This record gives sequence, C-alpha cells and structure tokens, in this order.
Amino acid sequence: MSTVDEQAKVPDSPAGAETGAPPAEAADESSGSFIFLFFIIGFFAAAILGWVVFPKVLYSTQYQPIDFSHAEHVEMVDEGCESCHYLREDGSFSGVPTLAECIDCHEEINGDSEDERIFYEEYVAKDREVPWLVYSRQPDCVFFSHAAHIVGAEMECATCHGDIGESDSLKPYQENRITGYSRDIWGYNIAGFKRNTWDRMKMDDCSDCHQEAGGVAHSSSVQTQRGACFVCHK
Amino acid sequence: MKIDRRCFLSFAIGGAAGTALSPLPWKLTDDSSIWSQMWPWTPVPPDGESTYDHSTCTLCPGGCGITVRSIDGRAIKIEGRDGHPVNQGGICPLGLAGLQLLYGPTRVKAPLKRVGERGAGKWQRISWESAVAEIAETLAGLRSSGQAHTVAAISSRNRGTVAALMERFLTALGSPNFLRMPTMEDAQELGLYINQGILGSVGYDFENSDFVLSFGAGLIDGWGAPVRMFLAKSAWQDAGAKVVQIESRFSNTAAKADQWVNIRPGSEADLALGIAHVLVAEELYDTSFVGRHTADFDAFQAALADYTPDAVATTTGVSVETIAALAKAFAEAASPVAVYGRGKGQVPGSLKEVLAVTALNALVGNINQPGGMWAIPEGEGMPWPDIETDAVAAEGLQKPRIDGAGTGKFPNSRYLLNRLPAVLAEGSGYGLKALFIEDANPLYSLPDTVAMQAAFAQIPTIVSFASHMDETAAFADYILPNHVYLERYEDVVVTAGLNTRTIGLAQPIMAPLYNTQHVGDTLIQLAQAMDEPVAAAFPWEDYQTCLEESLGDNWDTLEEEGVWTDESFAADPEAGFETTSGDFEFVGDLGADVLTAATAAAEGDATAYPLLLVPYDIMRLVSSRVGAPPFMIKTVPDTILKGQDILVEINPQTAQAAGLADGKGASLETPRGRARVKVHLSEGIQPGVIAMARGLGHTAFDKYLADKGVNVNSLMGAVIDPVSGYDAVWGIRAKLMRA
Amino acid sequence: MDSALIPKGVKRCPTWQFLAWLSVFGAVLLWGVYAMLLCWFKGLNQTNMNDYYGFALWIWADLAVIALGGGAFFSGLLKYIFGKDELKNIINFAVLLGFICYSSALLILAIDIGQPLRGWFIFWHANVHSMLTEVAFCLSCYFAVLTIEYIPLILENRQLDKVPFFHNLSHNMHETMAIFAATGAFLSFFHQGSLGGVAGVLFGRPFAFREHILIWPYTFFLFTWSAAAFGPCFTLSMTWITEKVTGKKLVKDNVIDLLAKISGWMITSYIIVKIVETLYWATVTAPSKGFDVSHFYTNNGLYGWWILFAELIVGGVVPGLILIIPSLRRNSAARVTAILLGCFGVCLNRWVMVLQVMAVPVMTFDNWALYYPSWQEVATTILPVAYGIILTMISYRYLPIFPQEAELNPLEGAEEVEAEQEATAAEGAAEPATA
Amino acid sequence: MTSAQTHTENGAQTDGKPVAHGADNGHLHKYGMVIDLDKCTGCGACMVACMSENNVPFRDDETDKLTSITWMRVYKLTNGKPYPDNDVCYLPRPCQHCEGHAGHSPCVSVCPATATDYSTETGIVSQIYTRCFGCRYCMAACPYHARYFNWWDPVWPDGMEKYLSPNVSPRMRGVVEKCNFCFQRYQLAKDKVYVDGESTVSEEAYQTACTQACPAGAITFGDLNNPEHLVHQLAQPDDHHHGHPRNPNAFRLLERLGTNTKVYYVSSREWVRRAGDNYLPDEQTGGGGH
Repeated sequence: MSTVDEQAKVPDSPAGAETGAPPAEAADESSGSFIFLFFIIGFFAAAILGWVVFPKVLYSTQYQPIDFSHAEHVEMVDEGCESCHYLREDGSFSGVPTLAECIDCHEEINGDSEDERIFYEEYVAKDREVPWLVYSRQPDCVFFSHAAHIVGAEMECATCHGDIGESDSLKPYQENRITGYSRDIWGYNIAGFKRNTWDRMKMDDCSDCHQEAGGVAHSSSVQTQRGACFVCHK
Repeated sequence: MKIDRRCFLSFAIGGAAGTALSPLPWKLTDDSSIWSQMWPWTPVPPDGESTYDHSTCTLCPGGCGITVRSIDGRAIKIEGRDGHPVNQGGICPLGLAGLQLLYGPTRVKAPLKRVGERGAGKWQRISWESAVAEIAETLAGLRSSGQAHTVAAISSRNRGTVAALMERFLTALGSPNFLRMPTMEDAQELGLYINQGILGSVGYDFENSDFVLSFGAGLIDGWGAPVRMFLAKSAWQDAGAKVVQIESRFSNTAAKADQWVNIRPGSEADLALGIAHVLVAEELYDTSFVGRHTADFDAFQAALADYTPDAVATTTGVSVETIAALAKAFAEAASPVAVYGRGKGQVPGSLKEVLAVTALNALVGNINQPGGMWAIPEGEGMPWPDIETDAVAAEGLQKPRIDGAGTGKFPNSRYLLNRLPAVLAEGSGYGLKALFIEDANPLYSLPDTVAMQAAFAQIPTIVSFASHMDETAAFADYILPNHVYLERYEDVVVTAGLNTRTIGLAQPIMAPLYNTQHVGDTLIQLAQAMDEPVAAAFPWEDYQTCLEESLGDNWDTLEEEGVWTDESFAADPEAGFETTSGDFEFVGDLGADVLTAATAAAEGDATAYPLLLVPYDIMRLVSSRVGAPPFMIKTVPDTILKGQDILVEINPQTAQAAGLADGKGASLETPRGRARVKVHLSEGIQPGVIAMARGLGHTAFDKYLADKGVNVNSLMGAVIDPVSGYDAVWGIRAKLMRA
Repeated sequence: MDSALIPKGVKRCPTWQFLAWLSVFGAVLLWGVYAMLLCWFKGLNQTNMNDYYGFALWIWADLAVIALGGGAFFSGLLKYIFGKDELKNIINFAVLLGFICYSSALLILAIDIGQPLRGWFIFWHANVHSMLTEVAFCLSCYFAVLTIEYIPLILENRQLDKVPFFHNLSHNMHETMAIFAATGAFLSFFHQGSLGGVAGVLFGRPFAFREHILIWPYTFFLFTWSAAAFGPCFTLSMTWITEKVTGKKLVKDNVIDLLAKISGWMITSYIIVKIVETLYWATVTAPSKGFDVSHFYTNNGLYGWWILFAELIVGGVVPGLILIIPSLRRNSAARVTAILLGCFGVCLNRWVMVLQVMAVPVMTFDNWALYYPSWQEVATTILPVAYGIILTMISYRYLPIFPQEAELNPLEGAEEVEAEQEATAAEGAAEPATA
Repeated sequence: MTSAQTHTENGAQTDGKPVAHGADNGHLHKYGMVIDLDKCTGCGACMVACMSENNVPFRDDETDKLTSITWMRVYKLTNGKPYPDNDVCYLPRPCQHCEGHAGHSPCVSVCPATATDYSTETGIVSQIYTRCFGCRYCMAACPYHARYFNWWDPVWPDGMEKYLSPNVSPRMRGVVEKCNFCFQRYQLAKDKVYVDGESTVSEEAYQTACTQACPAGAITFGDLNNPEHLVHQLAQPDDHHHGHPRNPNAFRLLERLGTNTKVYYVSSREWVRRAGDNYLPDEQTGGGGH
C-alpha cells in the first residue's frame, strides 16, 4: 500500500506535465483513461473467455458408434416413432431399442450402407449392445413418464425431441465435462435461451411447459403451490 | 506511460465485471452443483425392461415361493410369491435379502484347490475338469484299497434329487455314510416311527387349531416354515385361538402368545408329562381315541406315576395350579395341539421330550385330525434304476455306519452326525478318508465347533460344494462351488412342519454369474469319471435331465406352477396305525423307562458354573448354513450386537449378583470355552439364566458378518440322548464375571 | 518495518513480536482449516453428529457468535438512531467484532451443510416458510452491511487515507452510516429473531416449541432481545481483554459505563420476560402436549435442573442486577464478572435451544441421546476464534479501532520507548488468554 | 363424505385451482398405513424389504443405530414392569407422513430449499435428494427420527451394486433421506393406468414394499380418503378431528403434538396405546388430543 504514495510522485507523467496541475493529482487524472483502457481490455477478454472459449472447453464432442438415419427408418416402419420407441405393457417406456429389437429386422445385412455393415459386424455378430449416446438422457433423479405425456397429454414426440425423426444422420454428441450430461439438456445456447420447446430440457423447462398447459396444472405442492416434487423426481 | 499496479487492478476489475456478465460463473456454479448431484462414484442403476419370475427360496427349510423382479435380466428384488401355498405372498428378512447372497463378495467364483495349510485361506483356481479328475482319482484309490466306506457326505437334507444323487453316489462307491445335519426333525421322525410306525415327517395343522401349546418352539422366531407360521399366528389372533408358550425366556413367541409359562430351562418334558398326568388322573383325555387306537396306555400311565403336579412343579418351577389349568384348557379346546422343537429347531432334542409332547396330542385324540398333529409319509424314493453294485461297493455297504446310526445302541436313528467328533476322537470306528459337504456348514452350526473341527482335521480329503466361503468351505481341500439358488434348478421338498406334502421348484432367474456348476452336474461328472459300476449308476447327461426324469409327471406342474402339493396321503385314524400293534403306541418297544429316565441335563458342575447359558433364535439372524446377509445384520438391535461385541441377556438380579451393569463387558465361561461378551439387562429372562443369540461369531464370510460377536456353539458341546443318540443339548452351565 | 501503516499517535509492539503471535494463532487457524478441509472432502462423517444430533456444536457456535455479535447492531442502533454519541468511541470495535462473528457464522454454516456446492440452493430455491431461509437471507444481507460498516474503518488506515479517493469514500460512507445502522438493526431484528424461530417453530419437539405471536414463536422475540442485551456484554468483554492484553486503557469509563448500564437494563428486562415465558411454557405449553416439565431435566447424564438455573439466574439475573446497580457496575471486578457471566448466559441459552432440543426424547419409547463433538468439530469451531483474534490483532495494529487510545495513552519522548517495551511485554504475556 | 370433505379443504388451500393430475384426475388421495401391533412379530422383514426396495446402503458396522439408515425401523417397546410381568411390543416406524395443519408437516415447513414437500395429491411427504443440501433442519424437526442423513458415501461391495433398482435414485453423501411410501411404485402404477386407459390407481396396484413383504400381514396400506380401502375401514379416520382414529384400538404416534400423521397403529393392549403418546399421570390414554 505504501507504494501508492510513491506512484503519485512519478515525475515523468506526461499528463501531469501538460496540465501543470499538482503532480499527485495529475498522475491520477492522466492515467485515468489509460486505466480505463485496461478495464475495457479486462472486460472484453473475460467476456470472450466466458461466452466463446468457456463453452468450447466445457463440452467434449463425441460421435455415435454408428451413424443412424431416423428418416430412412421412419419410412420403412408402419407406426412412426412408436415402432421402435414404444410404451411397454406395464406403462414404462422402452427408450432406445435394444440389440435384440434391432435384430428383428437386421438379422442379416439388408442394404449396402457402410454403417449397417459396421452395425452388423461389430454388434450383431458379436452380440454386443450398441453403446448409443442418448441426447435426451435425464439425470438419475428424474422420473419422466412418457406415458403421462404421450397418452395422458397426447403430446407429440417432437415437442421435446425436435425433428430428430426426420434427420438423416446423428449429430455429434456433446457431453458436459463436469456433469457428464448431454448438452441437449442445457441447450446449445450457452446463455440458456431457447427458441423451440425442444431446445432445452432442464427442470425449469419442464415447469415452464407445465405452467402454460393450464389444463393439467399441477398444484399439489403445499410449499410451492406447483407440482409436488415426486411427480417428476425419484 | 507505464503499466503499473493500478492498471492491473483496473484490468482485474474489468475482468471480473466481464466474467460476471458472462455465463461462466453461473454455469460453473450450476454445473458443479449438478456434479455433486451425480458424483461419479455414486452408482446409477441402469434402467430397462422389468420382468417377474417365480422360483422357490432354498435359504431355509421353509420353501417359500418367491417372485424375483429383474431389469433386463438383472435380478433386483425378491418378493414373496402371491398365492403360494406356503407363504401366501409373505416373505422373511432372509428371503428378502437373498440378492445380497447372489451378488455378495463371499461367493466362491471358481473351483478352488487348497494350496496352503488347511483353513489358511490359500487357494488355487483349477478347472472343473482337473478338479473332477483329481477327486475321482482319490475316490478310485479308496475304492481300490477297499476303503470305499470311508467316504462320507454331509447334507442339510435327505429329500430331493440333489440329496438323492449324493446318497446314490455314496452307495455306488460303496459307503453307507450319508449324514444329514441334525435338526428337531430327527427326534420327530424317530418319535413318529415309534408312535405310528411311519417313516416320514411331522406336520401340524396349525391353521385349524384353536389351542397351541408350544414347548419352547419359536413359532414366530423361525420354527418350521417361518412365513407360514407368521400367517398362522395372525390367523390365530383373528380366530381367537389361544397360544401358550412354555419357555424360560420371554421370546418374541412368548411375547405374542396369550400366555407365557415361565419354565426352568430343560424341564419341558417333565411339564408335558405333568400335564399328561393331570389329563389322565382327572380323566380329561379323549377316552374314545385312547381306548380304541392306542396300544400301550397302561405302560404310559404307569410312567406318569412319577409326574404328579407337585413333583413336576418342583422340577419345572411351574405352579401346580398352572399345570392343572393348562391340562384343563388343553383338554377342553376343540382342536388343541402340542408342539415340539426348541427355537428354530436346530437341535434334535431328547426322545423323552418328543414322546412326552406327542403323548399330549394322543391323549386329546388329535392325531391326524384337523387342527392336530399329522404324520406325513416320506413317499417313494426316486424312480431311478437300481444300482448294480460291484464287489467293492457291496463290501463297503456291509460296514456299519461311522456314526453308529441304525445299528447297535441306536437301531432306529438314521443320522448321528453329532457323534462324529467322539467317534473319530476315540478311534473306535474305521475313520474317514474323504468327506463331501453339500448345503451345510457343520463347522459353524453344530455344537462344539472346536471338537468338530478337530474331527474334520483327521479326514484327508474334504470336498465342499459351497457357493459361499463359509467356515466349512474354508476348511476344505477342494471347493466345487454350486450355483446360488437363483441360478439353478432344484426340487425343494418342504417338510418343516407342513401338514401337506409340498415340493417347490427353484428355477434359474439369471445366468450364473461366475464359473460355478450345479452340484448335481458335478456329482454326475464325478461318477462318470470313475469306473464302470459307479459311472453306470449315473446315466444322465446332466442334472436337468435327471431332475425332469425324477419328477416324472410332477415336472410339468412344477415348471408351470412352481409348486406341487399333495394332501392325498391323509390317513384315516380309524384305519389304524402302521405300528406292529396297529395302534398308536406311546412308548412302543422302549417301554415306560424312556419316560421315567432323567431328563437330559446341562453339562457342567453347578458349583463351578452357577448359571445356565441357553441359546435363543431370532428371525433377524441366521444360524444355519447361510451367513446372514448385510441387510439382516443391519436389523439386529444394538441390544444383541454392538460394534464387535455380542450382548447376552440376563436378568437384573443376575447382573446385580455378578456386579454387572447394562452394556458392561463380562467374561462368560462354560466347561467348553470362554468368551468376552457384554450384558444386556432384561426383565424378560429368568434369574440365573444367560441367553445368547444364535447366528453370530462367524469366522468366515466378509467384514459385514465375520468377527461379530460369539458363536454360541463354540461354548457348548453335544449332549447325546442315551436312547436315540441324538443331540439333546439345550444349554450348558456357565459363569459370568466382570471383565 | 510496518511503522508507516501504524496509526499516528499510538504505540505498537515490535514487528517480530507481532508476527510471532500472528504465527501462533495462524497455526491454530491452519489446524482449523485442515479440519474444515477434512469435513469438505471426506464428508460430515468426520463429526460426531448423528441422526439424533443433526444440529450440534456448529449450530450452537453459529447461534452463539451471532448473539455475541449482536453488540454491533445494537451499539449502532444506539449511536446512530438513538443518538448515544459517546458510543462512537467503542462502535468501531463493536463493528469489527460483529464482522468477525458474522463472517465466522457464515463459514461455519458452509462447513456444516452436507453439500456445500449446493449451498446456494437456499437462495435460489428458497422456501419462504422456513426460518432457516429467513436466517440465510438476513444473515447474508447483514453481513454485507457489516462489511460496508467495516470498510470505512479500513480506509482510515494511515496510508489508505492518503489516497484522496479512499479518503473521500470513507468520509462519505461515514455520513451515510446511519442508514446502514438502521438497515443493520432492521435485518438483525429479523435474523436474530428467525434464529430464535429455528427452534421455536419445531412443533414436533416440545422442548423447543413455543407459542406464537403472529407467525413468530416467542423465541423469535427473545432471541432478538437477548442478542441486543448480551451483545454489548461481549463487546465490553472483548474491550476488557484487549485492554488487558495491550496493557492500555483504550475506552473511557463513561463509555463503558453507559454501554454496561444499557446492557444491564436490557438483560434485566429480558430475563424477566424469559422467566415468565419459561413458566408459561412449563405450565401451559408443555403439559398441553402431555409433558411434565421435569421430563426435560431428568433421567439423563447431562441436562438437569442446574442448566435452567445456570441460564436464568447465573447468566441472566445476576449480570442484569450487577449492571443496573450503579455501585456494582462501577466496580471494575463486579462489572467484568457480570459481562462475562452475560456472555456465558447467552451462550448457554443458545446451547440449550440447540443441543438439549436434540437430546430430549419425544417418543415415549425413545431414549436420551447425548453427544460429544469430534476433534474436527472442535477445530473448526476454534478456527473462527483464531481468525477473530488474528483479525483483531491486525485491525488493532493498523486501524484506529479505539479513537480514544491516543488521548488516553499520550506518547512522550523518552517515555515512548519504555512504554513500547511495556506494551510489548504485556501483549506478549496476556495474548494467549484471548484464545 | 370423507373425500368430499378433503376436496373442500384442499381446494381452499390451493386458491380454488383445480388440483388434478393426469391419470388420477379428480382423485385426491391420502395414502396411509395401518399397522396391527398385535400381529407384528418384530421379525424385521419390513426393514429388509424397505432396504432392498429403496437402494438403502449399508456399512460394515451398523450397530450404531444413531447413524444407521433404516427408513423403516422396528422399535421394541416394553411395559416397564419387572420380571416376570414384563411385556414387549414391536412397533414398526416408517415416516409418519405428517399432514400437520394443511400440509405443513414438522419437516416440510422448515426445509430452506424446498427439498421436501407435502403433496395434496397423495398426502406423501417427499424428499428430493438432489435438491437437499444437507442442513439437517428437517431431522431436528422430526420427533420420530424418521429422517436419516447420509454421513458416508454409499458404497456397495464390488458386484453388489447390480441389485440396485433403477426406479429409486441412490443417494449421495451429505443429504437426508427417508421413507416415501415407495413412491416409485405409485409412479409406475400411474404409468400403467395411462396405458390401460383407466381412471385411477387401484388399491392393489399401489402397495409399499413393507406392506407386501410383511409375513404376518400386520401392515395395511391404502388411501385413507377412500372408504373402500381397508386402511380407511381399519383406522376410521375422523376428518373433523384431523384424522383422529375412531377405532378405539387405533392410535397415532405423538398425535398430541398436532403432527396429524397418516400411519395408524392398532393394539388391543392399553399400555401399548398409551406408549404412543405422552400423557401426564392423571390423563386418560387417547385423551388430551385436540
């Protein structure tokens, strides 16, 4: 701290010389704009770091074991998404098909795609489950009832999953290095803004949608007057 | 211009402002909290398709039906099977914790061969082929040297295909030495044979009984088929049936009974005879049944002369009035039943006691009647072709059994494993050269573990089929691990006091986790690795073929329903009994002496050891071959186990005399050993008695079970019943000193 | 070496001596930090808390330091709002103590929670029904206020004050201090109260539960009142200790006397209400739940009737009476006894309202649960004490904490050196007593 | 009558907004339990059923019962008389799911982060482990000691984590957990209701693991609002008196504190009923309540 005084006595301060003001004050004023420049530099450097570099560092990019065309498969099946992603008899949701379910159609190589060949050789032939990276996988603490949304609320798959059903190939999977979750949960916008209902899948997004859907308003919580925790948590 | 500290400060403030206005701190805060919600070291159970499969629990003799919930083929929960004839959907703590045994760390994961000292825990993994070959070679060597009869096998049961295969294997080798682990069923079977001339088990029609007189039976502490007993207990409550518990300790059964008769330990037989005395003297008994269907009532009556209420009151500590009231209530009930077997019934008990208790049932004519005691015939043996024994085998089979059962002093007894230590120590028999142990843990669960281990030490080859590294497996030379019950097929013949013939089917819920093999398959392979006569006795390709063939028509029922029951044996008492006289015989050829003989006493000198140590059973511990899984140990109250210390239950008066306070450490000494214990003061136990829970003090298994408390068997020895040869131990003299 | 930083007109011990003592308390601090890190990285299994003692030593420490730190808001209230201008001579120290107490409380809370990384949920997912939410918000806000009150003091450091910006800032802040004092008093009313409410709302715990006025249980008001009453005792105790350590008179007697008198009347009025409230609880509230009050004080090895006597009489009535009787109050020994007993009384009250609440069995078949802290808990509780001593040492050395010090201890040429030596010796001898 | 009563009460609480949720449209359940203490044998099956259903961890020494996590704990009560007049009774204690006054149970109202909540749809007191930050205020608030803190990281011996159920999230160190009436079973039952096109979860479709396992049939579980459910018939809750049981043999633990619990106990023994609450010496058992 004692250096502050010494600083003020720096003789060759140009600003001080020009204004002819007492040296101590002059030094303060002259370096004022200069100091502000540093402020700006610091500000923008941090902003760039936070807005641009940070998201790149935070997420690692992984690729699916095989490229898969939803569009191609949807054309070939009768019941749309539900042909492969269906509700089981007990009301639970099947999620990503198991190898056995794939084999129902892919007992042999059906086409000439390279991915199908890899699929067959690496997984069917070796009887290994495909380690799919699931974009919409929720944390373990979440109980998400597909039955309630598909049957109860008659919602479309796309409301939450977007147009993945029309995609020709699988986008790279981005994993949050800290939490281990898919980037789709937080959304691709690092600030958390979303344009479409399927852009983000955090708890707040669930509750936003539930707030809007007045018909199935949840107000069973005594504490929050909203949905009680156990509706969606386990 | 000069870049000074203020510039840095400014830069830093700008940086801070820029950071604050960027997502970085906020996202990091959020993400780090999410990280804490999903710490990578906290497991996340994978989700999948949920399925339910039925099977039968084999962890105790009860044979409950279970339903196993699996996720993508991974068993995650065991539940009681709804509508199952034994347990009606209920299930006990052990059955519920079965998956901890399946996935548990003490599983033997591959065949092992001992490489270090016995019991030192040094093992070498070997292939099934070499294990089978090496053991077959040893056995072949014994056969060729005329020592086939020195091979013995210990199993917890003698019914069902696995036990039958084991017995058949011994027979084919040429050994008569199949040994069943002792339980109360030994004494009951013998009693049944004497009373009714039937080879079979005793069943009780509890559901239809309105007065249950239990001579220390832990009706809700694990006696018989535990879940069935719980259901029966609740049914008694709903129907207003009376339950009287005769016991020295205020056990859970006593607590739930309508009346607790506080008796001097070990004098139950005297009380039964005292009640019989009153029934006869006051002509309260069923004269019709006794008159028409019993053969030796006079002899029985003569034996009762010594058991006047006054005399019995002195012996038992139960008042004359209580004895009279019990007799009256018992006689007046519509369907009274007297029940035999202490605690869970792990000790056979004295023949005098089983005959005395059964006599009460006969006196009220409640034999093979609704609400009474039933004889359940053992049924036919396996429908297998006869063994063509060769000369070696024939010679071996001529030899008397190593335990002396079925001959000489003990003509009607079948298995006398308790005599083994004495026999081997004396060197009176021919000794054993090889021992197979299947589904049993004798080095833990039999009295006098020290003597038993010394006896085992004399046997050159011990082969264990244990799935888990229990005390006996740890002392073996080879371990040929069996699948755990959830990984294998097995027919489970349930006796356990059921009044129906019941067979449950254990079915594989999942593929074996480790390199284990069904004991049936191992036996078939062993036989087939031997000479023609032995191999020929095992013509099956594998165990499952054998099982399907053995069960015949029942196989389909069992595969479909999981359980098969039969009540068609129900005998008509009017048709008479299968004794030589054709009537019920109270004492048969043994004469009245068996009842007038002194009751088995506790070992030890009353002056040196002024107290009595009596073991007790609870549902939250396992004292049989199974090691209690962690969940069960977790339910054990801190008045039984605290840290590594077992707490023994004593009356505050006993404590005061010994200068002990609740929770304090003490040294407990019996003629057979000494142990460090802590004391728990209880108003539910007689002064002068020390009660110790069975099921602790394991030396094998894992850190969740091992070295916790004391194994009460290490402090007791067998007390051999002079007539039956069975172990009649109910306690031992002891002293308790401040430590 | 650091003479340029030491306020003008006062004498301080040599640097080496200062550093030596600093390192002693620094070592204690590091020990506490080590325990803190153990708790953070290995979890709360490092403590002797259990499912019966979810709240234990730390929560007590929290409640106690906040009650003791109550001197800051109450002195501020007296000076800035009620115009007790004499108190300006002790207010700096009161603020410093408040700052230490509140920062310590926040630190202990951060160690006490099982998931420190999620601690911010208390703000983000706040449950408005919870007393703890109220505590967290008011505590954080008041800590900010204390920081603002402490900053001008730092800026009065001889060197910092030379910077015109800082000088002006400090001056302007002083001008507006009344607003902060008022804000602080308001916030303190709520968080002291809600800390009292923490126990008082527990309707499942008849020992803690108290009847309500509006939405607040009696303990809400009693805690605020007792913090105002006993907080000054702590300020006075610490002043007394500092005077003993430095061997100097730092605050004039009239200031001490005024604060002691106010504290005395506050304690007396508090303890009367507290006794009435206790009687009401013992004869009406507890029996209505089926409890004879003796249930709470018998059949266990620690919590007997003595604790009630110690809290109400020894730590309440006695200091109250001493401080309101002028002759006793002016007797230094009696006054010091009273203020120390006052600190003890309020700490014991907080202990009872945390630990005894946990100890008393409620279900008829339950047992008393007794508890002793693990060394990690003790170390992390001593950590703030060491931190407080260090901050006090530094502040005393470099900041004009006691405005009357120079006047009361004039420096004069030759005597100066002697005085310094004396002070040094005294500081060296007495300092450990503060630990 | 009972359900109508509750409808009005809850309707008022939620500002007249319709309290409805999907498949259980219009049904306001109040799940509760009746435990017959005369039937309970203290075998501990409920405790193990609970632990195996709910992924409750275990440690090598669980004999310090003050740190041993047992959502369902069986207490042993004695009548306090000397030998041989001593009597004992076992009392299984799950979370009592207090309703308190209008859902403000002792623990729910104190949680600073809304990690525990009372649901008017089910009457269940929930606990969200990932929201909880471990302040333990709820534990201090609960007179039943039904709440447990994860003092340690849960560790399963190698391979044993395979039996963990995916329907229950394993808890991490530093959070509070407790019985939630096997809420995951209600969630799964509701899913089934959706696909089956039914209107509400039936009595059989939602039973807790302890109820299902109890070999003595001592535990009954169901909707206290539904007169057709066995629990209602056994407890006969009086909605005009905060659910006070009209069955003279039934009682609730510490009813006098106003916790308004949903676990009822039945015993024919007076000393057992008296042990359920605190009474001054001259007060009658069952009296003194509100």
